[in-house]
Amino acid sequence: MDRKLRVAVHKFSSCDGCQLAFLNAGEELVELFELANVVHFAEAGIVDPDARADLAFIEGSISTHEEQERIRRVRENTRFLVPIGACATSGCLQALRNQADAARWFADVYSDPSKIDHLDTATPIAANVSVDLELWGCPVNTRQVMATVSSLLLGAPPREDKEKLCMECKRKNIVCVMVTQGQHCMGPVTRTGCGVLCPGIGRDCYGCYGPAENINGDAWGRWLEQKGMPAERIARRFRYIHSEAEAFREAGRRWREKS
Amino acid sequence: MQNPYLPREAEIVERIQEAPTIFTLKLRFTDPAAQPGYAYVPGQFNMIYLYGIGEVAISIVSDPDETETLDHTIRAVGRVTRALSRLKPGDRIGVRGPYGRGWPLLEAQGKDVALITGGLGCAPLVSVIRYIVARRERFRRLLIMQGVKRSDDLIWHEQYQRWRQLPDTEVLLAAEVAEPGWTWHEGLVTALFDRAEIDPGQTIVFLCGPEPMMRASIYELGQRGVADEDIWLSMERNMHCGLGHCGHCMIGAPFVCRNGPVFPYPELKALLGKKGF
Amino acid sequence: MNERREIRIDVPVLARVEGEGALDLHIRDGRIENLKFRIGEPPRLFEKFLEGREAFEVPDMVARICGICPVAYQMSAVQALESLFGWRSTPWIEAMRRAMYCGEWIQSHSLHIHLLAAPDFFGFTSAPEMARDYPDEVRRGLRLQSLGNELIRLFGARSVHPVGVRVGGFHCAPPKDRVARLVDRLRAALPDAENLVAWTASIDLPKDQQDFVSVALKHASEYPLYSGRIVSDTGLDIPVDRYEDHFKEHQEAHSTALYSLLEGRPYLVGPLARLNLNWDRLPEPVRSTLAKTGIPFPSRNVFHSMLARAVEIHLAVVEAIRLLENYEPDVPFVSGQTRAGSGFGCTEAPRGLLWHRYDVDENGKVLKARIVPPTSQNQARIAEDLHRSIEAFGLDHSDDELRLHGEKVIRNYDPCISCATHFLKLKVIRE
Amino acid sequence: MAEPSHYLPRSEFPRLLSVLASAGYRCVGPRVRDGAVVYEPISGVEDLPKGVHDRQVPGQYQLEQTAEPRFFAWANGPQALRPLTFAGRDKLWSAERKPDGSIDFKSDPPEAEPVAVIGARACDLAALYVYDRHFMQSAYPDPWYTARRQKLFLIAVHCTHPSLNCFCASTGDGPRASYGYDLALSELDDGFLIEARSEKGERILAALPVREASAEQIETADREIEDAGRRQVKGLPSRNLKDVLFARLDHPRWNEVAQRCLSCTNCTLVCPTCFCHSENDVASLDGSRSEHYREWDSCFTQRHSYIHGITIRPDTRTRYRQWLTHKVGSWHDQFGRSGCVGCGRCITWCPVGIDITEELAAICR
Ligand SMILES: Cc1cc2nc3c(=O)[nH]c(=O)nc-3n(C[C@H](O)[C@H](O)[C@H](O)COP(=O)(O)OP(=O)(O)OC[C@H]3O[C@@H](n4cnc5c(N)ncnc54)[C@H](O)[C@@H]3O)c2cc1C
Ligand code: SF4
Ligand code: SF4
Ligand code: SF4
Repeated sequence: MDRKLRVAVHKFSSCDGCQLAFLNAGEELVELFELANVVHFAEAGIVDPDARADLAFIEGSISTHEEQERIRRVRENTRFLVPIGACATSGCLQALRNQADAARWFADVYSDPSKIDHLDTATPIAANVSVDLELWGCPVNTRQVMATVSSLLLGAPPREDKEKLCMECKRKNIVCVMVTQGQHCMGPVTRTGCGVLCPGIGRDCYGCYGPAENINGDAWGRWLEQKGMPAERIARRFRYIHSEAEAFREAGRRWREKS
Repeated sequence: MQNPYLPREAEIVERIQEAPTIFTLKLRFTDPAAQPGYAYVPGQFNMIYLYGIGEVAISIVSDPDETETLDHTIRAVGRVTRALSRLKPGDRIGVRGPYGRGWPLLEAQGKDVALITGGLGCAPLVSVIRYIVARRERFRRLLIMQGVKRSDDLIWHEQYQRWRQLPDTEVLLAAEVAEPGWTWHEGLVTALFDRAEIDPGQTIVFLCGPEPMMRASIYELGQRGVADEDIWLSMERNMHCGLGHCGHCMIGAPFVCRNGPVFPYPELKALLGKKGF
Repeated sequence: MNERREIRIDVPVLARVEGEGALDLHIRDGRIENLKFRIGEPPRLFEKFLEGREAFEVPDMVARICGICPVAYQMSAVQALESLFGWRSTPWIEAMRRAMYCGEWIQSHSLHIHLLAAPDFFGFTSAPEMARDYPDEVRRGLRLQSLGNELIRLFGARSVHPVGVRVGGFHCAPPKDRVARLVDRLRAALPDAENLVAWTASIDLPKDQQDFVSVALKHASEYPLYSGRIVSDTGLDIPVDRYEDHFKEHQEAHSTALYSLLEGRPYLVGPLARLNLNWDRLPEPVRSTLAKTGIPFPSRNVFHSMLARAVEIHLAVVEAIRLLENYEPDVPFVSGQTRAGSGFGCTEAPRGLLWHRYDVDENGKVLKARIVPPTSQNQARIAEDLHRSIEAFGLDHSDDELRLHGEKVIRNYDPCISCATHFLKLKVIRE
Repeated sequence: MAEPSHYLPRSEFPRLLSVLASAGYRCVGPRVRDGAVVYEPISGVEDLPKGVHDRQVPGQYQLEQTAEPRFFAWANGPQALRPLTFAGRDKLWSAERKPDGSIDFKSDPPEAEPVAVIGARACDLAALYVYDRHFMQSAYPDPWYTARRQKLFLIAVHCTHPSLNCFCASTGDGPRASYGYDLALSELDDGFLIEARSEKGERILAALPVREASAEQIETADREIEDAGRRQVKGLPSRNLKDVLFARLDHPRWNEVAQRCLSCTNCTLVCPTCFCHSENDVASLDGSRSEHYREWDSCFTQRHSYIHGITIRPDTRTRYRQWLTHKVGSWHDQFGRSGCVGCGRCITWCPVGIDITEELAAICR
């Protein structure tokens, strides 16, 4: 490689948790700074928001006019743009306002909402600019971000995994919490990637990695409904961390209508 | 026990750009002892490993009697193949194989051979053409039919021109969308059947290309009296191990990697074209 | 003095604070005419979308307020909800909560000291840059940070938005062998923690004595973390459910963020406030390690916040060892009926007091949530400090020097701006 | 049916474990973890699920503790021999790239230790027969499978407590284990009938304080096993279903089951004969090293049938149909038998309780 990879980490509306995939990486963080030229990463002390980058990780959703403008500039300056985390891929919890009466919510919290720079929606990066790859997860983990960097350094985008959490659950010989305990585990509708943290400690997955490919939210809900779960609570399972990811939004909408 | 999953290191000796997205890599094993013993027939494939990224199945297109290099013509379509396309001579990759069943070239000797392809540069058949041309006397008539979507897509132009000059050889090309200057047929490859001379009892047919095109061709061939047993086709399915273990490439019972990729039509007849297989 | 100088320093993105804030400084004729510390974090309306949720959903939701201190949010929330429902947790659960919380303190404080604050005092722009000249110090920081993360993971499976906490306790009790391994690691980290205290005490900090009010929890016997009464060095001493009687939030004319005042005055929460009010609760050997530095507490120098963080890392390591060394798994949670009413929870987040209130209806659903994070509470204090210390620093310094000093002051508070869950009015400044 | 057999009193059962241990085996056996019977290392008989029963219905699995003395009074758990031979994830090899660009490939051969499995069921052994053919009797024997497999010492326990989801009697694979084991046990209240079937088995048996079983004991044991077969409520048609299934690829039931199926892969990953796996590379951050793994895959994923630009099985209907037409259809061509050994796992561990026997009955009716 004749020139170091130029990497940027940008933040939009978020909790900062995904940036910790870097800041908690320990030795790997130091290694990353040696391998790559980190051109913007405010939380790590490097500020140059308009720097050109080969690879930019984007944390956060777009929820203000300023952010709308800024993400466009970042896109123009970036070759390979990778939204990371729930905020950037589906809007995360703050996108719950998209399906609510956002104006009222703002009015409840702010005495004069018109003076705040805000949009009525919090949208994922891909709804605003084109993206090259998405890393799902709330939050993404170090393995995901570092695998992206290493794969791109080797010349190819990383393999994208949209399979269900159950697969990894089974590979790890974790005993199914849905079948043995009747928990409302979202594993069968959730994308793999976290390492099966929740069933791994005996609790239900709540879908923080977003929808897997080809999910059947109706059948999953019908099973729980037969076991006594109210439709409204089923709807809330989908209207949670990834309420605005299309498959969850639609499943949530249908269960809400039923309730 | 030998690890059948373990690739062997090979060096890229030469890289030829065949078309905007198609390129040929000429490979040589870095272990000089590995090269001579490496025997294969056209139609067999290797698993090509790009360091750190992954493996893909790629047919071997060199002539089996040519032991200097091992050639693979690759279309850059996705993650691995695009990255492979950026390699340069001197770069190293991993190779394991050869796997599967190749074209029945022994059976084809003394017969008319019809090679029908569709889609962008069907490398496995081009290598068969070269194989036959190099041993022209062993085969009877040679019929080459190739269809492409747009005439611009056609690669190996000059070679088709050269081949059509050969004795007892017929070349028919078709493009669904013809650009100005296209002198061949405009339309589907299957329309070429009306112009081709096929002697049903004497002909063995090799098919390669998109499955709908292969099915349409089989229908036309049937109409012209070609027996199912004389039709061979090359299949593609998702492939990981190449050894008949991983289960991705099954079409019903047959594994494409083990029982194919070249199949006599009767083996697939029941499921060919059935959505989901 | 009659030199006319007009400068405008605009720091659009503050480096090395979690989240994003901005500082506008307007100086005219050698005086600060206008100083604005803006929180640029767009509103996320957490308190609104907690409405209508059931208690079991709350811990996983509030974690998302802040990726740096999710445990704190979960702990204040479960405390509030359990007190409302009248669920009595067991000593085991309380001890494990404290242990998990220690993990967050270690993690968050190490992150702040090494990746965010220390580079300031050594003239580097970032920790990786500092690592070239101070590899041992930075590595020690990374080791401690990873130890803190591991302690959170022990209970929560991951350190950011951990999944192990539930209303009533934990989803599962960690296996004994894992705890034993971690205790070994904690013990091995004691020298790191002690050296860190000595090291932060040796850093040449600005000597800036100020008058400010410290507010923190105080517990009968322990250094406060998960429980206690709210006290101040001005004599306040109240249970957590009386918070709203004394602390009022209001909107400053020129600021975007909510200001919280105690009886009308700005106040400080966080490590320095905690240590100022609780140094007498430090256990051995933390107390003697601190004594060896020769720096007396309570301290009026806000820059001693960094030392306070180091002391609290040491404390958290010592505490975690104490809580886990004779570990036996136990029933991990209690449960019961939900009921309507209001519940209050207050714990010490790494950045200071984190106060929650939930109003729940008879179906167990949240009617209203109020979350007052430490960063909101420190707003007024930061603005006050900035004004004072930048003037004290000397306005004749170059723009860059002023900017750096301002950033240093703000960073010293470790403002976690993502935490700022609610703001009042926004005043747009146009020139 | 009765064969000459030996009797090991319950009080002497711990001897079996100690004899195995001194013969160099690590013991793996059933134990309760997280609400299920799983096969994991055991250090003594106190780890065994004494008095535990399992209640299995479609989509549900529950354990029940009784005061009974028996260790094997349950049907099965989510996995049995599969992870012990074909593991969820295996590193196949690693590659190092040298500064000059050359690649050094290194095989990571499996280090299998001798393992004695106590409590293998007839269905598990039947499934192992399929795996042996697939992974071992291949033109390219799989070193990981082979190494682990050859180190296995298998102690079957004839099944006396089938679950409501079991149907091995109809597939002809149980409840009595009839091949593929070294030792077989019949559990009685006061002890075990024990029988060896291999030389390895004979050697272990010879070291045990057994006495000759009485005709009465043998008769009780046989009766319990036969009863177990009779008590099974589910079944598969015993004929080869290949032709029927492939003739009904457009049966409306495929659509109907696709409405209920989550395409979650659980059925295929608990099935003891499913063998699909994928291969992936994991490179270090600086790219100097890369590791090549294989891990369980399933025909219920999109990637399973993806070829550039086309997904052969884009929807649940075609995926579910692939699983059944393969499992009890084209399997016959590949392995000379059906891929279903009647263990009922895919019914129990399907999170929405889809029942293969019902689906097949509806389609093949
Ligand atoms: C027997 C056989 C012979 C082949 N011969 C050639 C050849 O000579 N030249 C050539 O250009 N291509 C050939 N292919 C196709 C080639 O394998 C795919 O184009 C290649 O796998 C795509 O990989 P990718 O990562 O670039 O694409 P992506 O679209 O990124 O695919 C991702 C993954 O899906 C799988 N996959 C995708 N497409 C195919 C496919 N068509 N077949 C099998 N698996 C696939 C692979 O696992 C691949 O790594 C052959 C395929 C088979 C099965
Ligand atoms: S516990 Fe959840 S993720 Fe695991 S197999 Fe069951 S449903 Fe799937
Ligand atoms: S199991 Fe589900 S909710 Fe839990 S961490 Fe993984 S994806 Fe998130
Ligand atoms: S049949 Fe059941 S276990 Fe199998 S994929 Fe469908 S829902 Fe999952």
